[in-house]
Amino acid sequence: MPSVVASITVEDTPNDGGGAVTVRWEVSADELSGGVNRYVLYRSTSQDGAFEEVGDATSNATTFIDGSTEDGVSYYYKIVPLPKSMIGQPTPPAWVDAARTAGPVSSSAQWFDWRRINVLVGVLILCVFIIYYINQAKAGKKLFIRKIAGLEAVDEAVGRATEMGKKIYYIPGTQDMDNVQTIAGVTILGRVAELAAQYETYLQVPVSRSLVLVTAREIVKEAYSKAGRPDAFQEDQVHYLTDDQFGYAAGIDGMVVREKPATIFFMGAFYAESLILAETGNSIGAIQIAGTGMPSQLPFFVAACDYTLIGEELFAASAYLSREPKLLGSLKGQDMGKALILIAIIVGLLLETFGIWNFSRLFSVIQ
Amino acid sequence: MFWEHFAVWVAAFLTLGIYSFLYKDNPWYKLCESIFVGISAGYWFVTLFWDNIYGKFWVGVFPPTHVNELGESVRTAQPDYWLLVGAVLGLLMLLRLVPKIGWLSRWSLAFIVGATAGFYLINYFSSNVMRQVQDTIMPLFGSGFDASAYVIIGNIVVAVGTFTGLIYFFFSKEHRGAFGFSAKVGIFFLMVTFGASFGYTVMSRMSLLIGRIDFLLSDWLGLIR
Amino acid sequence: MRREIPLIITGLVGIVFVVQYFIPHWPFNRMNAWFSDWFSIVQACAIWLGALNLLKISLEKIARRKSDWGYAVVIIASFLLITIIGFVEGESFRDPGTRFTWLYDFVYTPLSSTMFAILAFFVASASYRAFRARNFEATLLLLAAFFVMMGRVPVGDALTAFMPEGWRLTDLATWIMNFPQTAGQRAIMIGIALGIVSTSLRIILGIERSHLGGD
Amino acid sequence: MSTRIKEILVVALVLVFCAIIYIGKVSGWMKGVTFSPAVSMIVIILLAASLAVILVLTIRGRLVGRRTVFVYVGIAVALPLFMSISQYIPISPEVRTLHDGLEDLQDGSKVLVSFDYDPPSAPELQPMAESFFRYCMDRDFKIVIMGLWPQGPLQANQAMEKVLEDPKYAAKNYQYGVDWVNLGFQTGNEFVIQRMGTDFRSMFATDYSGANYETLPIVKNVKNFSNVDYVFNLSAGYPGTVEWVQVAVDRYGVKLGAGNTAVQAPQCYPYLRSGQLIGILGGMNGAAEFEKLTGHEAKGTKFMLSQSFSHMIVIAFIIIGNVAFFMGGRKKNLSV
Repeated sequence: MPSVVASITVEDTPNDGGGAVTVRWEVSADELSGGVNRYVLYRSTSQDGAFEEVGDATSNATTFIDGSTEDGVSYYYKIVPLPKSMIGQPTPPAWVDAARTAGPVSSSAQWFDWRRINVLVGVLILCVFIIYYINQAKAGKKLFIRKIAGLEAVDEAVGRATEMGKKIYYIPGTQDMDNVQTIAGVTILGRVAELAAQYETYLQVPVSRSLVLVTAREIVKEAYSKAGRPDAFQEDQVHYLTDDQFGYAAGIDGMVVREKPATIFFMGAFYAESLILAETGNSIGAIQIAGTGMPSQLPFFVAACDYTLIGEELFAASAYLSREPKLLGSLKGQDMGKALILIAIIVGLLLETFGIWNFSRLFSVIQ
Repeated sequence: MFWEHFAVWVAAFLTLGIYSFLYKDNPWYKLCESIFVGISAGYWFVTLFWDNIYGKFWVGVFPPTHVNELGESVRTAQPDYWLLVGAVLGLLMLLRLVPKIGWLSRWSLAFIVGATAGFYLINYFSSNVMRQVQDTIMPLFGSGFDASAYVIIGNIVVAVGTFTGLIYFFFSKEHRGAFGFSAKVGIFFLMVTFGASFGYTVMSRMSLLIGRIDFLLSDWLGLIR
Repeated sequence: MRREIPLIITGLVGIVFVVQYFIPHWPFNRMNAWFSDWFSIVQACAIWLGALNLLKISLEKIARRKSDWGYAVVIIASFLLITIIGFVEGESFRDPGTRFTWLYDFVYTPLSSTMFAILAFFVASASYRAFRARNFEATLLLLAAFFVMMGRVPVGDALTAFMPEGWRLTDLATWIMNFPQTAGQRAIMIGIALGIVSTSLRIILGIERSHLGGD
Repeated sequence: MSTRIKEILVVALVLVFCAIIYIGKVSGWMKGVTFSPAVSMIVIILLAASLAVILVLTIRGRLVGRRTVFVYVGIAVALPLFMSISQYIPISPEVRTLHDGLEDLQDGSKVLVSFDYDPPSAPELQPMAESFFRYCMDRDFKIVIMGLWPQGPLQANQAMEKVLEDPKYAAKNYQYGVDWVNLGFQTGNEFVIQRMGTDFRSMFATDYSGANYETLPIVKNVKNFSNVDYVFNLSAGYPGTVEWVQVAVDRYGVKLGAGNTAVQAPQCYPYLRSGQLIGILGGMNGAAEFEKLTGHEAKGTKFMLSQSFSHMIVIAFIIIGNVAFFMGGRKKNLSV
């Protein structure tokens, strides 16, 4: 029998939703010599009642979270170190009796997770910046926004399709409405559809998710009526193919080579299908404008499309295209957030490099 | 026996049909494409029905019962009535099919978009902004000035790259002068990133092709031992 | 009414979902799980709309004898085939040996694997066409791709075997991946996160509302 | 003859040829082809020579189109599968870190393996899964399998079957339910991980075959992540390694190693540097390196030759493209 664990402490697991108790202990004296393979935890509702096994931990471990407690009930804990030879065999009751008891402890739920206070402060600062600049813009303050090449080209791309008398394709990604990139993608669709309606060019939107089908249809319809051509809108402009990533890619590839659209937009969340779509579009000589927040797919769009909105630019696109002051204000607020991050990085690097203060822990997100 | 041969031939026929697209669009590809669209749409249709509507909703609200040792029939789990909210949202969505009250589906959509916005706002802020900033801030020369030249140069590159890369994304300031120069350096870093990711991906994509060709040459034709 | 109520729902739900991150107490600790459950149910309901749309478009193609209408028949037939089999098989439709599994293994899998693998050809043609030393930026892209591609296969190491260990192509590729690549990824990731925060906030505040359509 | 008829003839000929080979395979008189090293060298030289011809043509101003590139890619992948040449595989630090992390575990530890991919990504990830299982068995680890992708657990079963074909591992006599278990698939993406943080059983009431969680000895004491010693994630996208890091590592502090498709891997490097991930196997190369470290060379190693060839072809065409670009006076935007 390995020597018993010298000290155990128990506490209600802090910052949680209840139902859990944290048990901490010091490793058994036999740990170093390799005489311990696992620690087995026992629990009881009375100090000298029947102790039941609630879980085990590997050697070297010094904490265990028992996530099966009932809030408000008092518990006592024991911990028994086991050598390798005892694994899989019943633990002798004497070993359990010999172990120290810790407790009582009861679990409870908390109303605020204090470990996340830094996230709260950060989010609040950023949101305050954004809201402040939105209000500034609303009040009529002029805001400068730099040129974004990919978005400057939208007009030209739609215009070219008109000249050539060919279609425009708009691909809003392959993810569903529970992805902000898709939401950004369909928002941009609204602006593009308005342009297409003005230019009287046929815009086709094949989608791969039913919720996107519903949303995109509403958006395109609204855009057509905003452009003053509600009669030109056809329901089947927006149509569903399949939820399947590659089935969708196969379908669009076929449509692209057969109908040869003059312009293709890719805006939203993409996975591996990005290059399949963009290369096929490229092979028929379409103007292609892409935008995604998928870091792993950006290189392919950069290689195969004429213009690519990189990451954050995708989320700025709807504001940029709409030129609505309120939306542009939010971009300015975002930039202030960025400026603050840059300052934090410089200050932090200086403080840490010269060993003055561990600045980065301010940004630590709880384990 | 027949089905085994038939199966591998079907698979090979479809594989070659898709590859024929590389030559040009053709009836064989069109056939495979149509089968693919139909089969995959049906696959997800069936899967979502059994996994989500049946497996998640129905079983969740009406847990199956089983007979225990005492001969009593007991539920395997507590019914979760919260799932009914999901069913209501789903039914609102289906109202699309009724033109007059189709607009009610917007409530359901509004719920999804709101939840997504809230969830992503906080999740991306904590895991991308906080975490990445935390990782960027570090002692450049190692804690205790003991890092090797390799690591020091690397650390400086990461710091400069992250910094200038972020400058590139500034929208409300013209990229001119020193600021413009930093943004330019930022683009250089983005380009290296794209090149490197692309190069890395080549490997992944080639592996997929190796897998397919291995299927054709060994599973189908048995040319490779 | 048609616009206001959805806007209020979006705003309220959005705020609740931000707040839940900080509150471990019930019911906030259940929010994420609920949403994922609810969303999956909505998704499964909504796919009926998509499927009906696919069938409708295909049927129209057949009815109007549009070009290639024969393939629309194939789409409908294969959709119905797998759907009917899937429903007949019941909840254990995915078990080994069912007809559904047969279709999955010998029709669906080869098609999707092949479509995925067609990328191998496209990465090659895209690199052939796009990786040209047009200007300094394009040259950086080209060089990074070149070194990483060489460094990820043993042959790259063999070519630089004369260099001391730690200075070979593999090491260069690793260095590029670990440092400059990480820096670029990080800038992109932080930027995306800020963009998402701003977009989400605009949605919650109701400034960005085009996804809800018109009146 | 019109092009159309020619094309149909070619397709028909190819199919007939394949049918003959297939009949040969089934009836047993066709035993497969292997190139001896000498033949392999000749093939390589011919390939290189034809590329040189293309280079000369390009310098003369005659550009090859994308179909030529396609043909070369196909050849570069297919031919090496017939060759019997071995190549030296160096070990990268991220694979070594992963291996070291595993070595640090005690014999008999409990590992959770999440299969988050489907058949299209199997070429890259299946070799990893197989060699990981082999390693686990060598060390007598208890293996708990799950999947966040519907087809993941099936891939796990296939890998297990494959490993158990080897008499060495069959002799280990791994018992289902005691030494390994497949908990199956659960919908819900990262929320599954989150709920597992408090209670595994709430997500996996039964295992893959329908047995109740409580009846499985291997998971008797497994309530949440504190009861597993190591988590290994094989991922081809979303949900995958990023979600495991964000939830399981960040919230519950698990030890996480990952096997990624090569395309996923770069996204995970930041996590590697920050210590949230203990090692990555990236793509086929990672699989081959892990096979080498664990001393059991299998498919990953075999496929690496094709991998090397295909990279060389892509690089050759990048060079040809650039030659064309510079010869064309740098101005002409050559579309191919």
